Amino acid sequence: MRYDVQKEPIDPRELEAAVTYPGAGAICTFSGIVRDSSRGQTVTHLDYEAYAEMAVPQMRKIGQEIKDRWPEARVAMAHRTGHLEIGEVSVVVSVSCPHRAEAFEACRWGIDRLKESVPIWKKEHAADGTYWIEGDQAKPVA
Amino acid sequence: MRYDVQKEPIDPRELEAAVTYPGAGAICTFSGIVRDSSRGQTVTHLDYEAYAEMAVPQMRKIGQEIKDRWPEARVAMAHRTGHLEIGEVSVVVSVSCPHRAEAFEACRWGIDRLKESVPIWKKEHAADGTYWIEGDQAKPVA
Amino acid sequence: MAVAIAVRVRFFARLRELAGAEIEALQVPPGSSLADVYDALRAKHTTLPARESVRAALNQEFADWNATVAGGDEVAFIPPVSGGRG
Amino acid sequence: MAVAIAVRVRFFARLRELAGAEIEALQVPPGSSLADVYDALRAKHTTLPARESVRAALNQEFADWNATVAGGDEVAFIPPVSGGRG
Repeated sequence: MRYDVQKEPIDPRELEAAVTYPGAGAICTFSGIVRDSSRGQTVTHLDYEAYAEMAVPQMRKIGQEIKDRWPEARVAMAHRTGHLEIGEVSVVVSVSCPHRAEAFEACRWGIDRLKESVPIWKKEHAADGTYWIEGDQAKPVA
Repeated sequence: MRYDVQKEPIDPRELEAAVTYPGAGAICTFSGIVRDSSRGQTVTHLDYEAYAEMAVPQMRKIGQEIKDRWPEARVAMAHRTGHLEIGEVSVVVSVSCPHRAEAFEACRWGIDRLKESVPIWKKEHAADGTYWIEGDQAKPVA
Repeated sequence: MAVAIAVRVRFFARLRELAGAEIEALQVPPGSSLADVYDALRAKHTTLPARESVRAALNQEFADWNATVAGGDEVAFIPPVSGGRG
Repeated sequence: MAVAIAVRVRFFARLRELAGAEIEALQVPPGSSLADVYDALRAKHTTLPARESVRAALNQEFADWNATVAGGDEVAFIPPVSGGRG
């Protein structure tokens, strides 16, 4: 298990190495990437801000929820903070399991929960201005 | 798009690099790993054998099927052949999409189709003997 | 009136910008709830949004608005996280 | 009898071991189907399994057993692929 909030680029291979064990037959790794567009607008770059002291424990809690549902799963998560360019990896969730069905389900569950409950925020710098992305809403920076 | 059948170790990062594009917000990467057990028996190692001239076109066909269903997806697949030790990566499917729901679905679909239609066979060397794995059946080597 | 208790308040993201502060020390009456703390702050930083669009955390865990704060607690007011389909 | 046509047969995995060959050149009558080719081979390599547990490929694509072969075709007989839940 490994949970990181970090300024440095994320290496998904390190997370996969952290979840590998001899009984693992399947690893599912999700990477979130900075897209070049949002809300129909060109995006130039992003800034991510985290409440790191809370974000890491929240990730740990999600890892525990996964273990409760898929006891053989091993989980690693990392989220980047700071300035990110198009194409950079913002978040990675990697889950290993004996078989692939559980690996896909547990990984999907992990990223969905991370996106709803880990206190990390995205500021989007786009052609039409700068916005805080709050759930489905984009709120212009005053 | 990238489709390989190879004797050399697979680097999942190369496949992810092959599917990245500026509109991709999500990459789902599945890795199949050699497990230390099967059918309740300890596994020592595997051998994979491919009909490579057919396997690569079959992978390409699956990539096209994915594009038909998820037009924004980009796909890469690789399968290893030869002798593999416990913990080694036997197969990787990586799919990028604008959003994560499609990336998970398309990747899952890709590995499921690969496992049923790409002519690559697994010979399992286990505590109780050596077996060809044919679908759900393990057939002892004569 | 009983002696006031001191809590440490943290703001993040859009709330940090609206409050114009990352961290704020605040004195509140004993028995104050997280809602009381937020209302006190909103009286001071009038641009802070209505409580409905905010979640509260107490000592780095999500908490109900009616949870009571104690001296030395870390309180955070959290806008919706980035979420979305990305 | 019309002149025979030559096909190239490839065996893989367990079938390769049972046939004792990876590649075999075979002469069959014109109009032969993939089933005919397999039956001819099975008469020779008696340990080959029944057709029901095998798939046929013609020129590197899965094909029906009743597909007709032509001179120079590559025919392959394919055991079930590894599949499974792994």
